[in-house]
Amino acid sequence: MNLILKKDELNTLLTAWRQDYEVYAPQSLQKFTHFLPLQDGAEPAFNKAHNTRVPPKALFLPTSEALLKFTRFGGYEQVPTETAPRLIFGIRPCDAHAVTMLDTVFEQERYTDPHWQARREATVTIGLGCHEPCQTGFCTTVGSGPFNHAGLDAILTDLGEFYLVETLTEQGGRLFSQLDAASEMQAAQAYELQQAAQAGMPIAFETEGLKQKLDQNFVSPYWEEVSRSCLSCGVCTFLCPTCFCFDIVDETQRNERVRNWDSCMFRTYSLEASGHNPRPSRVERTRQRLSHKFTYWVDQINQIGCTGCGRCVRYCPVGLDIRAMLRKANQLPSEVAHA
Amino acid sequence: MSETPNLVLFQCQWCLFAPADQEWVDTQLPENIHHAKVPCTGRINPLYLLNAVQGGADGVMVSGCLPEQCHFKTGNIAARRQLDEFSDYLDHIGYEQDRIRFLWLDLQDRGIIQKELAAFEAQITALGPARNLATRAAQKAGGANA
Amino acid sequence: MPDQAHSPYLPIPMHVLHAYYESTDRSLKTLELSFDNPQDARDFFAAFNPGQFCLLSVFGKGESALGVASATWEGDFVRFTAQKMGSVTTALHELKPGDSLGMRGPLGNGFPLEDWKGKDLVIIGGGCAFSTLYALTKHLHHPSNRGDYGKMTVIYGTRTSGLCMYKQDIAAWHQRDDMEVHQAIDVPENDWLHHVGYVPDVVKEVKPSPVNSVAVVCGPPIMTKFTLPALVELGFSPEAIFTSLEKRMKCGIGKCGRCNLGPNYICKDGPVFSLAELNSLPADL
Amino acid sequence: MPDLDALKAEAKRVLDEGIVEIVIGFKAGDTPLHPQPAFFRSAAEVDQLVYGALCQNNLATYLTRQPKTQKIGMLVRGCENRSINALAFEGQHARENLYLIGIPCEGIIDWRKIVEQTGEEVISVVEQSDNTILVEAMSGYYTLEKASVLHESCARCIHPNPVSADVVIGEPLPEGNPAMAREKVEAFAGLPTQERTAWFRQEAERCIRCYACREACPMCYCEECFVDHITPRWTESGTTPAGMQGWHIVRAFHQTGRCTSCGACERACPMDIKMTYLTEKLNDDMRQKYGFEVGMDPTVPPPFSTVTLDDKSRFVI
Repeated sequence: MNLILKKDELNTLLTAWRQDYEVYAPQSLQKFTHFLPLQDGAEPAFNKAHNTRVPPKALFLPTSEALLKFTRFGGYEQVPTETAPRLIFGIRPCDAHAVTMLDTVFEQERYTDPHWQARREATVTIGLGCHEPCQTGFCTTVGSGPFNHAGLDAILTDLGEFYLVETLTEQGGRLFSQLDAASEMQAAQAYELQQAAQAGMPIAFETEGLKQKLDQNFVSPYWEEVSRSCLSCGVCTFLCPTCFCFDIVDETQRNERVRNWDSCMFRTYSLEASGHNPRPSRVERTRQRLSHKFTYWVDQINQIGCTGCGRCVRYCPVGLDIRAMLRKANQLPSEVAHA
Repeated sequence: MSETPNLVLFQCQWCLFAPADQEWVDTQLPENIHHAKVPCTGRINPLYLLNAVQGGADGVMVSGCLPEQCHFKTGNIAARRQLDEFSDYLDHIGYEQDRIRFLWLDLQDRGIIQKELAAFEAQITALGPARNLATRAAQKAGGANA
Repeated sequence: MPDQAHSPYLPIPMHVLHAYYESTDRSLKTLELSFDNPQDARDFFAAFNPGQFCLLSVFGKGESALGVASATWEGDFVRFTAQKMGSVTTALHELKPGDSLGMRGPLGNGFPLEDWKGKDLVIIGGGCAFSTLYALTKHLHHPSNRGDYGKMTVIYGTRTSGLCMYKQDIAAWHQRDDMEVHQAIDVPENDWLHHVGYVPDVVKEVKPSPVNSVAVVCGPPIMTKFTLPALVELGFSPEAIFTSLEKRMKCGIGKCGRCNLGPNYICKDGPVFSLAELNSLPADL
Repeated sequence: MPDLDALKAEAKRVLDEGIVEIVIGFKAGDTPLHPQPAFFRSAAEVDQLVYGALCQNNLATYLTRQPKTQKIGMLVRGCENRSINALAFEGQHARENLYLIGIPCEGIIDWRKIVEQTGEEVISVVEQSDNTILVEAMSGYYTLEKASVLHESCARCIHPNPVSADVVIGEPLPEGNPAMAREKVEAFAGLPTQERTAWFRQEAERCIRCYACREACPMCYCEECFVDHITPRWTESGTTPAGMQGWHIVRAFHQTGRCTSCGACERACPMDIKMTYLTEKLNDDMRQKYGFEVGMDPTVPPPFSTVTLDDKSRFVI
């Protein structure tokens, strides 16, 4: 369903939504944009950067959250998850796509994460397509795209004076039920813009056969080469919309068992009590990070575990570029699969 | 706010020579003073102080031995150097330096610890509660978790 | 709205029934835990399969993954043997009967007992990793299970005789006529009647027959590393060799990410893997 | 700017003559704003060497990541040289196993200040001889004054020249004035207490605890950091106010008498958190109280590793 939303009507709509939802939208705070609850009179900030600095996965998996609270005499109680209805406005397609991938981790038949699930079920997402390509992004290379629909209830295309709204789910349709339908010409205009944006994203590396190459070169000087200048900090993983690792810690000072984001790039991540560490240096850790995204995810859900948002490229303190690493991986020797 | 400030006393186990003083500290310390005995003031990691400050201590007093009377030779003057800088540094970000006091007790002085604590408490009461860096709710009987 | 009461992160309330040292050097302690709520016990034993593990939590210290060392028929308790290693296991060692603690589990998949029916079993263990094999052996000893399986051979090696766990039971096993037990220690000791030598060498010495049999290996990485090829040499096929792996774990349910071995999570898809499966996975241990 | 050919020639020479096994420098990055630290093992590889004001990392941080007895050549600016002296004093690498190729440093550009003006999409950056930089971005061409985009630490740098390099390529630059560094500390200290706390909280509580500051810092080489310590757990490990503030307070305090004011922590931070206002305060105190400057004299121990009876301390009997 294609609808037209005039830009000067956006604020009215956002205000109306705030009756029923807590509306999260990118807003400038201090130095860059974050997804924050919209307050009276505030407007979403879309112009500054394409993406918020911290990926919106943080709205579903907070950097820290309490799982249990210890009570006196050795007891404990669960900390309930906030489940007030939320609406995320202006999420970019790469980030929304990433959330659907994380669903496959947190919502499984055998074990479902109640905290994630509660937040997911309480949330509606309205995306904003990227009509200007972003330089560090490579969404089209990894099977996402500037107007990808995955994980969205509706998606907006910026057509200057107005947005063209495509509603993708029933819930999305309800939110925009007041709007007029778009004319065929407007729809065609949007389609053209979407195609142009898609075409404007260059292919950053070859994904065909990449998994086999990484699998077959699990032991290879390649890993030392690409990880040599890595500092093994957590920037790439913490800012990654598809990274989900967490650590569970008993916080004695607060009497809580909390989970915090964790990163496979940290030494303590896989360090065992005996002192043995399966991934003792940044070589193994880099291998884990890349292999997880480009081979293990493929094994698990048949999708590359990266949506090409480009945050890791932009903010790496030593300028390591995952695209360049994978272009190098494209050069690795590979045997033709027998099967 | 409560009228009595939360105080934390880090005490070198050697600095109270008079058994009566040590006993008073061990058993009769007012409830608003949280007491932590350390083997030497040199053993005090600034993290102890930070824990006290974050836990809601309105003032922190450290009592150690006189220079050249340290059981471990130089623990007390090393501690002075480090804690002096740490209190300056905390002052920089909002925990007034008057809230941290380093005290050298003469082994010969009897009863001085009570007087010093009373004076310190008066000083902290005048300053009012420390809210700037207290990020954990103050637990009863002092917030230090050292 | 999901039922938040059934969070998989929520431990089952347990208390210590018995706690006793297992080894003479006091590095190994066995805890027998019983359930605070009878319903939890019913749920646990309905789901339990030997080879699975649980996360024991000591509040304020954290959680530690330990293999279950008891069989369902033994009674309404769960047995664990913990080696004093990190801060959680140290805290576990300090527990006394009556103390409460938390347990999450059973986790993982356990041994594929259904597939093994009708086969001979070669059970090879080393050190404290023998605990899950002890659970397996106990499970198989029950009259209703014993008939489903063929010959049982147990090979159990420890560094010294003092480190040998479950001494009384193992002594009794030697008397049983439905199983063969080989014990080994690394260095010779006076009065030791059994094998002396490392487990892989003992396996080569015992020469279990690979015909219609499966081998289960649990032990320290170095032992496993040399025992697996020894078994292959004896003619066991990679599909008939099983081992149990471990890595640092936090969530135990395939969410927190750290225990992955290639695309598999040891906690969720393991900890039991066949050698054939391991051969297809990256060597990331 | 030092002569790039001379730098390359020297790097090639030390590799060819076997004086060192490896030279740590920079190579062109995959993105225009980020030249990458690079490890050259042979003279042929040195052809990739680049050097410019966008080289933002403190290379000394790799020193503790290399084998302890390796003979290492390194491009060093003033701050890196001082970091290395401090590391050598702490026994992290023997100074005689190092060959330092010194570069008088005109300051490092903060790429964030560029993108503030040009937008995120930068295509190329060219440093020009008249102390300006030419930036080509999606949004157009920009000519920026280099001084306007220098990183704050560099704008206040006191010792831009390497102090103990084996060879210095380029003309020495005038030394800075300690008063410049002091200015900022005093400006901050002059604010009312509430405002200082508010600023500190605003900065610290943006933290996501990725520890990029720790890893980028040459002096943070502990095998186990205090935040990773389990028993006892020193600080809260999550992104709670206590945890975030505790990390920033103690991380900086652990650098007392060790920080060389290079600002690598700040440049590494993905959340643009200001940190040098803390370390500058500590550095300034060390200068004022003990006349100590890190790494200037490799034989002088830092204040916290010595004791004297007659400290000028607030804490007296």
